Amino acid sequence: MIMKKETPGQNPPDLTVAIGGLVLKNPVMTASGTFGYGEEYVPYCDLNRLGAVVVKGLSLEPRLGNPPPRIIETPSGMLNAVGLQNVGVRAFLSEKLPFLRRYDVAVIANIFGETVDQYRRVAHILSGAAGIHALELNISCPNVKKGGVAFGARPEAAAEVTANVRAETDLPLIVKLTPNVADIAEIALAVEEAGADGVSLINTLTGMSVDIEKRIPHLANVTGGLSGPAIKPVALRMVWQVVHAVKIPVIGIGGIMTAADALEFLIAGARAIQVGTANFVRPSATMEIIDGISDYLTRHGLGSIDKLIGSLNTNPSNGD
Amino acid sequence: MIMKKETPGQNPPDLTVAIGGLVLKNPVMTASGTFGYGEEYVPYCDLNRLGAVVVKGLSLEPRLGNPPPRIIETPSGMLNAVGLQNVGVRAFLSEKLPFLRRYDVAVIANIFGETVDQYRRVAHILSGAAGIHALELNISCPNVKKGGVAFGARPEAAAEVTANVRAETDLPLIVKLTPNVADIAEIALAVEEAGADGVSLINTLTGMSVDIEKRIPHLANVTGGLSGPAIKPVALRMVWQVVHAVKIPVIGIGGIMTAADALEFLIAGARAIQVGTANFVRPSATMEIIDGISDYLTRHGLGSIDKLIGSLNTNPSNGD
Amino acid sequence: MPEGSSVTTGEILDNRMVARDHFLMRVFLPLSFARPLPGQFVMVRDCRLSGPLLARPLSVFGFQRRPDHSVMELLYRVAGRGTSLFSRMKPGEGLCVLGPLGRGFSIHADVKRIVVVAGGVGIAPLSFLVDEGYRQSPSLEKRELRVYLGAGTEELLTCRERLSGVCDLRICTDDGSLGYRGPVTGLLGEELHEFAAEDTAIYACGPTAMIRELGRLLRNSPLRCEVSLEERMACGVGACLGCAVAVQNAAGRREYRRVCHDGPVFDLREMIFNGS
Amino acid sequence: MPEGSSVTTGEILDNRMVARDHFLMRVFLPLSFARPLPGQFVMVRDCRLSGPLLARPLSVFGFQRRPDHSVMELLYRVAGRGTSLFSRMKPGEGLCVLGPLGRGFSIHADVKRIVVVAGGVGIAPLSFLVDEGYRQSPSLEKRELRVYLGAGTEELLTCRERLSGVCDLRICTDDGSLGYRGPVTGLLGEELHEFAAEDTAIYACGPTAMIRELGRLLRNSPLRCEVSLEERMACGVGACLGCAVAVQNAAGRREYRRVCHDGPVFDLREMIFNGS
Ligand SMILES: Cc1cc2nc3c(=O)[nH]c(=O)nc-3n(C[C@H](O)[C@H](O)[C@H](O)COP(=O)(O)OP(=O)(O)OC[C@H]3O[C@@H](n4cnc5c(N)ncnc54)[C@H](O)[C@@H]3O)c2cc1C
Ligand SMILES: Cc1cc2nc3c(=O)[nH]c(=O)nc-3n(C[C@H](O)[C@H](O)[C@H](O)COP(=O)(O)OP(=O)(O)OC[C@H]3O[C@@H](n4cnc5c(N)ncnc54)[C@H](O)[C@@H]3O)c2cc1C
Ligand SMILES: Cc1cc2nc3c(=O)[nH]c(=O)nc-3n(C[C@H](O)[C@H](O)[C@H](O)COP(=O)(O)O)c2cc1C
Ligand SMILES: Cc1cc2nc3c(=O)[nH]c(=O)nc-3n(C[C@H](O)[C@H](O)[C@H](O)COP(=O)(O)O)c2cc1C
Ligand code: FES
Ligand code: FES
Repeated sequence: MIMKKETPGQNPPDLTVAIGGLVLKNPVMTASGTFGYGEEYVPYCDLNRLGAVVVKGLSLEPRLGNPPPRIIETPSGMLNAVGLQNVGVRAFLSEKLPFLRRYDVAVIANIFGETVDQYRRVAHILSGAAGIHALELNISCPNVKKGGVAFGARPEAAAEVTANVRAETDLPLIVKLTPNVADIAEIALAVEEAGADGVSLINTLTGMSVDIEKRIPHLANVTGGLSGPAIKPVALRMVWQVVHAVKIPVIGIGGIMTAADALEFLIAGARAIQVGTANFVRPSATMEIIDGISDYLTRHGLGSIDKLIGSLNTNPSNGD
Repeated sequence: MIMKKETPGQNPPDLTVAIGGLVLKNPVMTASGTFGYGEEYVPYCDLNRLGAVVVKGLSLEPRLGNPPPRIIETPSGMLNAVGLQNVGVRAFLSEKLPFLRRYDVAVIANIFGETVDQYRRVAHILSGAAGIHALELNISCPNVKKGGVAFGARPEAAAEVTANVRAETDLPLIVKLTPNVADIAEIALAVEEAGADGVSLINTLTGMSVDIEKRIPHLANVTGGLSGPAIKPVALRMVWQVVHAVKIPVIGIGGIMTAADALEFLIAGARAIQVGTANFVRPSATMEIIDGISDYLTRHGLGSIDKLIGSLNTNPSNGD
Repeated sequence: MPEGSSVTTGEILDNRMVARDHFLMRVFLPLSFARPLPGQFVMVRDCRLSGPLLARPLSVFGFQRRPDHSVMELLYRVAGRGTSLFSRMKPGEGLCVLGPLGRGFSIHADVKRIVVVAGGVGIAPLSFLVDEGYRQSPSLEKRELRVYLGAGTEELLTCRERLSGVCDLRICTDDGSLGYRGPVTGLLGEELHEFAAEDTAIYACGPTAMIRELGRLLRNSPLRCEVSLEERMACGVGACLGCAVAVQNAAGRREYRRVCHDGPVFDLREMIFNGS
Repeated sequence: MPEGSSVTTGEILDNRMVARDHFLMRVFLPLSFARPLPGQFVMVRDCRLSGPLLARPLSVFGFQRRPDHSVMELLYRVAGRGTSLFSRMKPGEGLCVLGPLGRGFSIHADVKRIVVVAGGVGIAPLSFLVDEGYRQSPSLEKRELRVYLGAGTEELLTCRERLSGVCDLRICTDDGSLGYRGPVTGLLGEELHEFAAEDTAIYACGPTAMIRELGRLLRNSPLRCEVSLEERMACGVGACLGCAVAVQNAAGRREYRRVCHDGPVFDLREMIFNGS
């Protein structure tokens, strides 16, 4: 538990972090698909205080999504099979982005395609729009039939889609990785070489749940993506592996509910973090996490978050 | 919740299942590494009632294991990095097996090597011993430097070790798979072709946890294996995938705490299940699970467990 | 998001069983908690975070404003882990309340006859509708209010006292232990000819099978009917797209709406039922 | 596994704060629960399974057999999620108890002088040792019993009443707010010359730093010393190998023992300390 210890007269610690050319006022973002297009959380959360808002995955055309039921709770987690329902990139620009632009917050567009060409075209459309600060390439969504995870599971395919989008845009480019692979560091390296400015991980682990009374899957889609505290240890391990494999910034995602969770990722080397499922449970989770990180730095006498990032000592000579 | 509804005069349902040539009185086994060598649980649990006991992983020579701390709790799960500490296969036969042989329970030896040759030699030693009913090849332990997961991550390596052990033994041969791969069905197919009589899955997911106050990993080994309810959705999904890929029996493992959890796996197509972390939480978990499965079958008018296994309807025409 | 929704810590005043498996919880709330409309709901969880991960949606069953606080009533049936945990919560304990959420029932000024169709705990939002929408407004006193209240058996019935006296209450039980023997939609079907489309509005909430049957009953009827739907929810505010329900849009095409944000109250005519 | 260990549902009789962050819980147990030996422990959890996944190890702090039941006392410090949940449990609630577990302290007949060294909540098993092993057996009445009891500050001290009168109690606080200013091992070090190996036995429990310092103090001393160790546990019964501690075996080689099964009480001389 983090106690607030006031040190009057002291400057608040510097929380600024940079991902490629994008400078964020703090390392706390909302994860794609868990924060709508921002509007939904305005009553509970001050968007101006966030490091960035990553919007729900956008595709070239609107998508209907999967039939219900789409979610089911699991121990310390949830499965979802929303199936990337979204209004499409053009409707996003005309109907959703204007609202977000009223706030002083970096907007990161999470994008998705069924083909390399679709990724490229979505990226092209977004690059021409004012008010988009970076792109996050979702090559890791497990809940759609075509594309998505197919690109994320093999280094060659991941590199190909990254390089194609890279050629299309000058925006900072983040590639979001799937954990459903044997060696995530290999994929991270491939997208780094293909021109990514950062990687974010993890997307959801593929899971399943069965209704034993009806003997049917709990999700109409049969399988879904597991998120929430349950996956945090896996996410943290992967972040740590990728931090040691690549030079570009790593954004940690997976089961972050509290400042303590966020600090685990930052200490392990993540430059920033994203909060997903926690928004559902406590709509003010991001606010508490920002405050908690700041308090921790103050309490430990660290003037800036740079001193914390990657400070994990994996070889303590005299631990107990 | 499963309610006990007594139907007087009715025969108890038939719980017998077969894995290769091995016939078990019910599908409930204890998972390797979570039940010691059986002795530890005698005060709490009637070994005679178990389908099988899978003993702690055995290697050719005794192994010291990893330095502490070796475990840490996580949301709905735990990480362990025991590092396959064990007395070695010969001491097992002389010091531990005689105790287990006093019970009417199938004993499955979980074995582990750093080289194919070590696997082969351990299998050879065990095949000559009376009182071993099957072998479970651990090609999936993430907590050791050499061997283990290296064999489990690639289909060719998995097939090689399986074929070599197959040539050495007539005992039913189960291969235990790691979930830390992109396509577990591919590995399952490879070991089926190499002569396995069954596959068991999943072993632990590799994870990590950080002590934010000391800024050191919670485990001396840095990473460890995640087990418990947190991983159940992933385990169930993988079991379902493998059931559809291979013809040999599949044994479901991962986060099974209650009869309801076990039933999810059986309905998804697992022929049997193993109970791991639950033993720590409720030493009588296996007993409650056996009773619960039996009650469920009675309540649903299913005379034998065969009617339940694989009965999942993934295409309900008219849900809820 | 609806006007004035917030995250509030309420305090349980009491929490008692009112019928088999059914509990009534009364929650003390600060005045900052906005007045809910009938049909709106709240996402609630134990403040200690010791229960399930996600909050659970419950309809507002009653709401009273006092000089310095408000009291919200929740009527819930123990269905699984979350609600069973609620049933064990004690007075004085903290309940985290997100809300009020969603779009409630439409209240029509021109309607003379209100017909309420409730299956099981589906009475919760409807009883609040009766309270707020019709009973408490004096100008509407002369409306006719008929309530079809159904349950599996007598022991599972709730709200009888609350409703009797203020409405024409017609009880249905599947086993005939009280009132009409059979589902509410059975009795409603027999009496449907009594209602005219011009002056009647039907409001319904209950199990999916009941809603589906209602859809069948009213398929060729001009009677207006609003239903409150249930679907599993994660966020409750429209962000996760988890609570999708299939509807027919104005253009006649199938699309998904969010029960939490576009509902939970929908026009019965928009609904597309499973298997069709 | 020790004789007579079982899984039992106890009922909390009371559970109150006895010092800052420290609670004393009294648990009603059936007679089937075996009498624990000093130094043994139990694995406990909230029966509702609403807390953390794993049970938490706590030493037996007191145990009284009554005609038709037993009462077990647990003294615990709120250290994290599990113990904080315990601190909120109320009388009447069920506590799942696995135990008694482990190997307790050895009680020597030839010993005249008992020296107890307790850091913080480490007093829990030692106070029970004083109770059971020495105070209650009349033949041992004439033994000298000296207790070094340490804590960070006066407010964190527990067991003063329980111990004063029955022993020569020497209190140490890090900040000097009561008794000796400094760690227990500081005062013990100053007084170590008073003890002779033939007739003295030392028993210790406390934070790792204290145990390590004790190891240093007694490195060249012939005094016998038993320490009760703590390590994170999953099973508590010797099955998971999670609670390993490094010891030097008879052949002088490093190996791992299980705190839960081979301990929690070990001979100080066997220990290998981290970093060495
Ligand atoms: C807008 C809305 C208003 C509601 N109002 C009330 C109310 O006033 N009183 C009341 O008793 N219940 C109400 N419900 C239903 C209630 O939310 C569920 O019964 C509850 O979430 C079940 O949680 P659980 O953890 O107890 O059960 P679980 O263990 O999660 O599930 C038990 C069973 O309930 C089903 N279920 C789970 N979540 C929901 C859900 N959100 N909606 C419907 N079924 C679900 C599951 O599929 C399963 O069959 C409402 C639901 C919605 C969406
Ligand atoms: C044999 C034995 C007897 C014990 N007897 C007592 C007792 O009588 N009274 C008492 O207050 N405590 C006792 N402990 C320590 C107690 O078990 C831990 O404080 C408790 O498990 C912490 O759980 P938590 O969920 O509150 O904290 P967590 O959130 O799990 O951890 C909080 C802190 O405590 C440390 N910790 C966690 N588990 C243990 C553990 N098993 N041992 C030591 N440190 C741990 C963690 O590393 C962390 O720094 C005993 C431990 C053992 C092994
Ligand atoms: C309901 C839901 C919808 C999601 N939609 C998307 C999406 O559109 N694009 C994407 O890249 N990730 C999506 N995700 C994944 C999250 O952004 C995040 O990677 C994952 O949930 C793990 O983080 P968490 O444990 O904090 O939730 C979604 C997750 C959830 C729960
Ligand atoms: C402490 C511990 C030790 C384990 N040791 C072994 C082992 O020696 N060999 C093996 O194949 N699996 C081992 N496992 C993995 C389990 O057998 C099982 O596959 C895994 O824990 C998932 O099941 P669960 O969630 O029910 O625990 C171990 C697991 C734990 C928790
Ligand atoms: S519950 Fe999240 S959109 Fe409705
Ligand atoms: S806690 Fe499992 S062996 Fe000690």
